[in-house]
Amino acid sequence: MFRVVREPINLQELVTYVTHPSAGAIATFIGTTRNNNEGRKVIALDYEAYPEMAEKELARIGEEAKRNWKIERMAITHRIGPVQITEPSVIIAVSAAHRDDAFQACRFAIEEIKKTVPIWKKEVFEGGEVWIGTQTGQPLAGR
Amino acid sequence: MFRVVREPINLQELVTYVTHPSAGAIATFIGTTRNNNEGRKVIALDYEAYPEMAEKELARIGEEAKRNWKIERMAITHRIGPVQITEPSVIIAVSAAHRDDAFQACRFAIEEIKKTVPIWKKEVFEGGEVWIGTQTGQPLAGR
Amino acid sequence: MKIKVKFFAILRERAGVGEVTKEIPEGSTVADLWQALKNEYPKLAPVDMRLLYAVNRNYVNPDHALKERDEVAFVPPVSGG
Amino acid sequence: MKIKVKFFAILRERAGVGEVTKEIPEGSTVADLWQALKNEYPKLAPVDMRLLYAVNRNYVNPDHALKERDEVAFVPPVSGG
Repeated sequence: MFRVVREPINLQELVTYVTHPSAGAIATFIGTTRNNNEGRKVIALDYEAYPEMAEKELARIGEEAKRNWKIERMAITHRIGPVQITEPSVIIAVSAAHRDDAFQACRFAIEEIKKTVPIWKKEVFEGGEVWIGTQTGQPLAGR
Repeated sequence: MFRVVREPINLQELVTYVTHPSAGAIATFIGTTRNNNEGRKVIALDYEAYPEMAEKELARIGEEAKRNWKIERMAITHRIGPVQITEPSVIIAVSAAHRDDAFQACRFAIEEIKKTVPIWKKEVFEGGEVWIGTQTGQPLAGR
Repeated sequence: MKIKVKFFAILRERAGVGEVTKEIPEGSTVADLWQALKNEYPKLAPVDMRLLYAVNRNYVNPDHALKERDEVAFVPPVSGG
Repeated sequence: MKIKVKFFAILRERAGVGEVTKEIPEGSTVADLWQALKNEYPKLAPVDMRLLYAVNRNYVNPDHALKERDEVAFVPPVSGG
């Protein structure tokens, strides 16, 4: 289940989707909007996507995770539009027989999302706004 | 929030508890009952705890995680009594400004739980039951 | 031939449009299309970021040859998550 | 002196009881208490696992000296998670 949505993401829905009788472990990652970034007071993040390609890339990450680790199921939902402080912008859930595979595949997914999936965040901060990752010569801010 | 409970664990409750305006990342781990273990067909796991000490040890793990990583909040709930296939026996949630701290602290917590927290699982399988970890000379089964 | 072009995020703002149909000569590559677009939308010209190129929702190299009705996206540095 | 003793999991099943109060001499250690309990509950005797000892909900070494009304737990290999 790999989706780009405009509405708030339902964590339990993703976890229910990956729940599996052969799985002893589920790892999840939730990215939330933080109230500060590089000294700026953040008001909200506003996400934009190339939705059709983003969902395709998310599914590709799922396939790659399945090849690299022994996992049962993966689900990723990325939200677009404005995401307020403390709200989730992305949730990843992965189930596996053993916890090591679940953790590693989950970590892999978020790292890949930040590298290849056509989604962009504009940071709205006190005093302005900026597309993260496109400041000239500046590396992408970590989260 | 470090608890040992008899009822099903509410994932969203833990995540809501660790949600924090300064956090950009929440990592969770959910341990679920798997339908098989070392070739045995598992029917359910039945957990027993020394509840007062277990909660104290869980809180100690939280303190140690706070010293080792830059995290905002941690919550751990371990369920005792019978836990059916696919049901969570333990849920850990950790929030942090950055994802690396959240992942590492979450992983640390589950490893520590399996080492030091006075909780025991009896595996009820087709054909018998066994206290995991106490089979003579046998190492503790991984999950 | 007709190509569907998509701009996102900072490029969408610079172009002032999210999607356009562009007529380009047969045999054009993604790099040729990008050059033509920069002539038409001068604000796209500053090369101040690493761009990726997608044709029909797959990443491609700039020398990728285009076909009639391809959907081409110019992808500024992604920052999802 | 009186000590509150707790058994869990496989030890509880072997002892046939989860909690007992045990009278032991002043100056006894955790190891002394364990020896006394093995005499009283012979099924506890087989040393087929690594035991941990907790006094008043903290792990201690077997030479830890006990005090009146201490709560002592014998902790078989844990397997939570």
